Amino acid sequence: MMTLFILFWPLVIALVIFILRPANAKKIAFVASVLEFLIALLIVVQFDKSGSNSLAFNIPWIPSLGISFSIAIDGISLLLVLLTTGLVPFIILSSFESPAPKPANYYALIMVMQMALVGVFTALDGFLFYIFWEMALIPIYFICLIWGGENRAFITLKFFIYTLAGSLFMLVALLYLYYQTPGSHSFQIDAIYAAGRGLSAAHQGILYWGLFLAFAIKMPVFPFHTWQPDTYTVAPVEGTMLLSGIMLKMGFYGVIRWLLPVVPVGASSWAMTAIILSVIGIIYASVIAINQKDFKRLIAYASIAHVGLISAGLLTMTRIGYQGALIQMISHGILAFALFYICEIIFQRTNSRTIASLGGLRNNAPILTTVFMIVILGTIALPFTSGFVGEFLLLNSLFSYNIFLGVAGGTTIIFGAVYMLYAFQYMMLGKSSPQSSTIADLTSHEKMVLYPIVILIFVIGIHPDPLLQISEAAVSDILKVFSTQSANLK
Amino acid sequence: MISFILYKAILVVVIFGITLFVAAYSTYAERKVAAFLQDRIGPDRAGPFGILQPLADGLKFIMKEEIIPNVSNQGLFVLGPSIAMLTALMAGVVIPWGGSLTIGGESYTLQIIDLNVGILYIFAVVSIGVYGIMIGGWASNNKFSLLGAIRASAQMISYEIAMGLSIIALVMLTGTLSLREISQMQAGGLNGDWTFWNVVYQPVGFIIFLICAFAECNRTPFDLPECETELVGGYHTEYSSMKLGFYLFAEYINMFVSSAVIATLYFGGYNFPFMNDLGLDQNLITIIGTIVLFLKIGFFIFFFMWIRWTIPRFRYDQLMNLGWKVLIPVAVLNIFISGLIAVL
Amino acid sequence: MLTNRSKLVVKKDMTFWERIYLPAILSGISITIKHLFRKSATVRYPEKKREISAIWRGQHVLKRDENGAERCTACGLCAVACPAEAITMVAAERKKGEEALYREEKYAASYEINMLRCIFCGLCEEACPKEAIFLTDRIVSTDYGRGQFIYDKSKLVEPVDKRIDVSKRQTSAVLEFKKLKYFSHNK
Amino acid sequence: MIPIQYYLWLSAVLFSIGVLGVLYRRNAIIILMCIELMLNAVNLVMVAFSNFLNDPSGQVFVFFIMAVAAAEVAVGLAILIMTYRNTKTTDINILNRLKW
Amino acid sequence: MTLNLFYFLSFVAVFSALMVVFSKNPVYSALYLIVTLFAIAGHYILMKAEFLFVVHIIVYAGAIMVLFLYVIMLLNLNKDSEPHKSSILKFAAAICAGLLLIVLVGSLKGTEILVRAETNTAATIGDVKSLGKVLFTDFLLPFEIASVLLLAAMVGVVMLGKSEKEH
Amino acid sequence: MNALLVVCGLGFVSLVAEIANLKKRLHVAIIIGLIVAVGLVVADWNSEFSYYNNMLVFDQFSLTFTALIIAVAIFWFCISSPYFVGQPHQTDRSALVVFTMVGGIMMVSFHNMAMLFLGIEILSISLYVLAGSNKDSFISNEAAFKYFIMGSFATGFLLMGIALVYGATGSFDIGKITNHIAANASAMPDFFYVGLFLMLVGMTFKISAVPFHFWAPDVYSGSPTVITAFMSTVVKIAAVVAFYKIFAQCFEPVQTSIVNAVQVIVVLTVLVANITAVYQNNVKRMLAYSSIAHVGYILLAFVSNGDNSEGTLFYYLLSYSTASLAAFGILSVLEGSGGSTSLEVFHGLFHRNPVASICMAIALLSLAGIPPFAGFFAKYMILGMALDAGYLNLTILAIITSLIGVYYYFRPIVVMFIGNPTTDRAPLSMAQKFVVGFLALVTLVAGIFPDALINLLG
Repeated sequence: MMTLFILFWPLVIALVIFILRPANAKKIAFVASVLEFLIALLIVVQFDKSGSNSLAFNIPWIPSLGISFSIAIDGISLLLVLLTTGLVPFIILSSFESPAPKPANYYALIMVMQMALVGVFTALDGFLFYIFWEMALIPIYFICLIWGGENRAFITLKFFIYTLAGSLFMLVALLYLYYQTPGSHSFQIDAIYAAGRGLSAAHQGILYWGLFLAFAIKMPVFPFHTWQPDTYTVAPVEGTMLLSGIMLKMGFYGVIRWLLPVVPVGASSWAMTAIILSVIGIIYASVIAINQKDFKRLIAYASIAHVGLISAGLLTMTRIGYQGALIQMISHGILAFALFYICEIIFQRTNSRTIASLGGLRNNAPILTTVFMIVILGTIALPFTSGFVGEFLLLNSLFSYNIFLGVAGGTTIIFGAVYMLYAFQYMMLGKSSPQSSTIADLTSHEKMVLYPIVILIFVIGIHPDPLLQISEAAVSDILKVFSTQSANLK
Repeated sequence: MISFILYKAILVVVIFGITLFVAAYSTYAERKVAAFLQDRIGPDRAGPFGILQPLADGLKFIMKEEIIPNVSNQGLFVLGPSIAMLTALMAGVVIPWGGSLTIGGESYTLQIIDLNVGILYIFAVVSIGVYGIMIGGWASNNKFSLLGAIRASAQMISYEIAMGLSIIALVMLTGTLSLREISQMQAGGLNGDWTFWNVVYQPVGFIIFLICAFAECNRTPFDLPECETELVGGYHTEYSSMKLGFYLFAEYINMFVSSAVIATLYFGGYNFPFMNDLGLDQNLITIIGTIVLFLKIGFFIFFFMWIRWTIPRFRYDQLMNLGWKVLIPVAVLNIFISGLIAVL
Repeated sequence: MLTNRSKLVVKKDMTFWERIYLPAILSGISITIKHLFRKSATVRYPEKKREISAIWRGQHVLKRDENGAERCTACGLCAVACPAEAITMVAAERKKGEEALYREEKYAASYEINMLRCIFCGLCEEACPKEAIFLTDRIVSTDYGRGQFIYDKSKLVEPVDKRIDVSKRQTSAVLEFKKLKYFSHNK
Repeated sequence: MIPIQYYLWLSAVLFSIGVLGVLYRRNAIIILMCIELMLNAVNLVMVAFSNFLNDPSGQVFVFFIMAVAAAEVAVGLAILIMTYRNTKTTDINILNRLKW
Repeated sequence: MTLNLFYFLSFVAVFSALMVVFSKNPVYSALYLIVTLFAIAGHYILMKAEFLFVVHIIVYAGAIMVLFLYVIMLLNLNKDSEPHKSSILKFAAAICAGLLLIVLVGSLKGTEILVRAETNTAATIGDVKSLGKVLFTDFLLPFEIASVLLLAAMVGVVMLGKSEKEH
Repeated sequence: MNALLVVCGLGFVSLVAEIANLKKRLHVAIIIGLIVAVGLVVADWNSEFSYYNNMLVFDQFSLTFTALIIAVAIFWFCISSPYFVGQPHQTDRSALVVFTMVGGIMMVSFHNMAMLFLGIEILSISLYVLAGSNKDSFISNEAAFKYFIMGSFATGFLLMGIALVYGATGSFDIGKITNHIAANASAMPDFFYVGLFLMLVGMTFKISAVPFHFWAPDVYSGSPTVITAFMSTVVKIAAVVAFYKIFAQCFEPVQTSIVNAVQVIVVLTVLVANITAVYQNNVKRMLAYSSIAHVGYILLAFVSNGDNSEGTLFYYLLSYSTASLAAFGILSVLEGSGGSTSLEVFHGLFHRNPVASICMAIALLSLAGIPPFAGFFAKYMILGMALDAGYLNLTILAIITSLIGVYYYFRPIVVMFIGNPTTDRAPLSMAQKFVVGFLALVTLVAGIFPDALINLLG
């Protein structure tokens, strides 16, 4: 029941906000999301780490087509649900200062978005997963479309079609799997797993690409990333936060839950290609990021680079890779949120995001500078920050997979340090430019958002074990599959 | 077989001749009736009482200069009156002109073909008769002709519907489409098989049919296609000599055939009262019947003329209103009531 | 109200019986059929001529006197009197030796009446001081061309050997009339 | 007795000519006539088959085709006249915009 | 005899059908179409479909074609104002129709294999009585429904044809 | 049959209303009458009737689609009152629309080629007139004319096909034809297949699938918008169902022989319609192409002909027609008296009339096949069937083209939400709002709970 509540509570709130259009929509949304987060925490507390959980809910939905409404929370889901429910209150809170026009619609859409995201992370039915996957797209599309920046019509549509295209291939792949299930077909994840694993290596390979395309576009992995920088730039900051903080993770979650266990043989045979793509993405995005003049774009490319590393680590299909990816997903979510928020703060005060036109912000905003520094350190994976744990694990797995790829992937840290510190140096230090003279330091409200984030960065960096434990059992389950499958094949 | 062909050939020729003869003398009758109704004498110079007048007219038509307008469509200009004449003559094929004569043990029916769809055949022929007018009017390349042609086509089509509907009621009564059978159903004498003429059962149908027949023949008061006060001569404005003669002739033949059809459908055809009670020879009865039929036809031809000199011409909108808003509804009502009575 | 048969137009709605028109048509055809049995009004013309009135005004004649001389003196009064302006004439002086031909010293060298214009009103006859022009009971005959209807003297002057009697038109009333003082020149 | 395939061939030819006319001409009213030609070819096939199969339903079907053809023509010509009334021109070029 | 008649009628039908398509003047087209219709009517007689023959003439020749001529005359469409169609299109049209013809005729090649349903009693099916029977028993519903069709057409034509000025 | 009679009766009532001076109440009367008709259909539910020697057979299939047609028509009537009330020829228009429905009901319930033919013609002839009912507008005239010419041309093909099939099978009765084919499947003469092909051509015209679609965009954009709405919903349902009945039920034994042809049609339809739609700036025209494209997807269902193809057909048509009706309904209101249906009328609609814009967005999203709306589910089922039948290429093509579809469906959405309002007029009446909202709701609910609808024809 808790799962159901976590899934539908945001929707209820969204409907209430949308229909009643209360004046203080943001407060209602905030309180509701905090409540949601508390429930999620409650689940964490009660969570049975051994794997068998009572958080499943399963009723038939469209019995004639073997589709059921089947949701459950296991370790992996829980991490992501936690991330989602945790970030949304922050996102809402961060928007308090600069309210969007028509706030009711805005917050309703955010709540619907949250519902869809939770749905994606909890669905255990292929069709349901797809529905939520697509449903997540609609609110974020409208958020970007209505409240976005310049040239938004074209860019958001590109984003929409791009991601939809990928997901439609996923749909075909799922359908194909569905028809491979025995008897009156079923979309249940177990049935899909069985169907996928029963296929020959070649078929698995094809399916692998069908599914991977959707996830790769969402993450995004090179060369499917072209929508991402534009969209991140044009979207309103809350939209960007949602996109980079949570929505990206849908792709990883898909890989973890709906790709690798489904077609393990295909995955292992194509893993090299996919990892190479990811690594190329890392280097490519980093190089571009160095040349970026717009700070928001820089963060966007940085995000591609980080994501590349996560995906490369995941695709090694090792325990360390999995765990690293999970930790890094959480960490990246927090860090990306923080980065974009700081970017927005600077933008609102100086009306500029161009690195070159800023400088010397440190003089007028010391606290901001400090927080920014900590966040950047987290991003470039300094030890004792959250970024370090994830990247370390990921690089570890990558090195063990292939030493050259490991080296190439490792450049992400070097490059990251280059462009981040470079940007930091220009914007915060250096000579004060006329535009940056208008800067003021963090308000109490902004502090309320950023301080917990800073604390989180350190907490996860120093003591990530509880998080790893949550997902431990679920990850082992999946890894078991890999070993048996590869054993079978050999 | 030979005798059959011979008999049919003779019959065709005879009926053809009679038709032309009647039509020719209809022109004479038209003028005479007009004269009498207007307290005049009418033509009386050619022959005694002017009975050679049709010959004189024919001669005149033939002798006149044949003018085909330069801008006209020459082929169609000639085709128009030909079609008019042809279709007019074709209608007489299915009309039963009398009973059957028995000569030398062989029975000869006084009818060219007894089609089982006789009424429809007449209908078909009448309906294609309008092409003569349309083609001629159009080919003349004259606006009056064209107007006449357009009027004719609209008028013919409009009134055909009411005509058809009025006949449907009759066919519901008779149960056959063959004209001979319809005639025979109206036969009878005193000895138990007494039947009235159809007009008794279908008075409304008869009136509608009659009015439509007037319209189909372009007779006054429905002579809008050729009304001289508006359209000079309507569709035959440009015509002269025998081609004009063909048009006029066709009109009189149509009148004759219409009268014959009316007589056959509603007035017993070649039957006459008490025909079976007189105890006469069958051949004699047949001959008398034929004469009676022609008397009936003569009466209706006279009636056509009578009406012509009584009722003024309709206006075009009145014509259409009458056709669509009066005759068709009444005809439908007539069908309905006939059906009701038949069922009861 | 020129005639006693005119009716006032009454625009009232027609009754049902009037609207179906059939009774009216029936009465119409009954009227026409009655005419069928009436005596025809036609006169078979060339064989049988219609009675004409005594003072019928037909084709003109230019009278000669008892000696056969033309009476007309080309005074032009007839032309003046003519409302239709149908009469034209050219006067000429009588030469020696023409006394037997023309009664007066002046005579009409040409005298034309356009019969297409003439309305046979008889004013020329009344105007004539010499009793030279009279209208007769003859009928102007048909012809083929318009030119033929301009009658000149060859058609108008009465032949010497075939005098035209106009006495019928000289009824007592006319004669009395002509005795009026106004017409004293006739004496 | 005429073999049935003769009739079918004839109808095929007539039908094709009708199709040709529809595609070949641009004059709307001639196109309409060519459609009538097509329908007549169909009628011929129907009657031929009906005769051949000794089954009157084919001929009955022809009645319906005729009724429909009459209705269609009436509607079509009404549309033509309406267009004419709207454009106030006798020129058939108004239908130029019909692209096919 | 019948076969010759068939050939004659067919020739007339096909020839005038071609003339319908290729006549420059709409009036000629209409007149040729009438000729075609009569030829087809002749075929009906050959096939002993008398009733259909008469109805065909009444409906097509008597009503439909008169309407055509009426409209051609009313709109004065006799001028050859037909827009020029590119010869490529015309060629394409001819190709299309030709292909259709080939397909149709080709498919009819195997017609000989059809066996006649019964012995030749076809003479009776074309007469009024048997047709009427079928029409009012088997096909009663379509017959009734056809009235809806005609009503709809009538309403539509009146609606389109009526001049709005009266309102 | 009862429903058919009621609908027929409504047509006559409409005509009588002109005489009896009941014009003002006519519109409401028709809606009530249609509701009664739906009630009658529901009363016959799950039973099978055949009428007049199997001329019409009302089985579950026919009843379901009859109900769908009438139900969609009810909503259509609710939206379209400005087209009728107070307009010239109000009664004629109502009567014609109702007669169109008579034709449509016949097309979903026929059991004899004669009924099919008459149904198609009743529907078409009324529609020709309705397409031109905007008598003063030249494009309306042109639409009527083009529709008429192409419609009757198609009828010619259809009839030739029927004639040849009749010759080969000796009957017009669907059941007898099927039996005859099944019994002599290998011995059918060649011309039977030609007849089949000609019927296919004729029906393809009627459902406006490529390559016989070219009339549709002009006709759809030329006709009065509400009539376009009617054409793309009620009429489309009838035509598609008739297509299905002929080729999937009547010619079931030889279905394989036409599947290849239909595959080509599917490929062409989805490609051409979707790509052309991208270039349209007129929303009405865009929706016209979209309706062609949807026919392509429906034909894909016919091609794959899975276990539940009837249910899929029903569900697809339901989802398509509700969304389409909502979209056209809003468009017709926005068009107003200006008559413009270009993209501009949608500019900033969200700020002028949020309800309309959200309903429009839902409708377009559903048409684009975005979950969780019904359109997605419909498309999903069709893709599933196609995949199941092994048409992987067609499925991929369908997916790519529906992505193209997303592009053009989103153009109105984009301008609705970000454009600046050109006028502040968005005069949706209360009833229209209600109906459009209801349709959007149906789209949503049918998308979330499709099971009951699919199993209506299980």
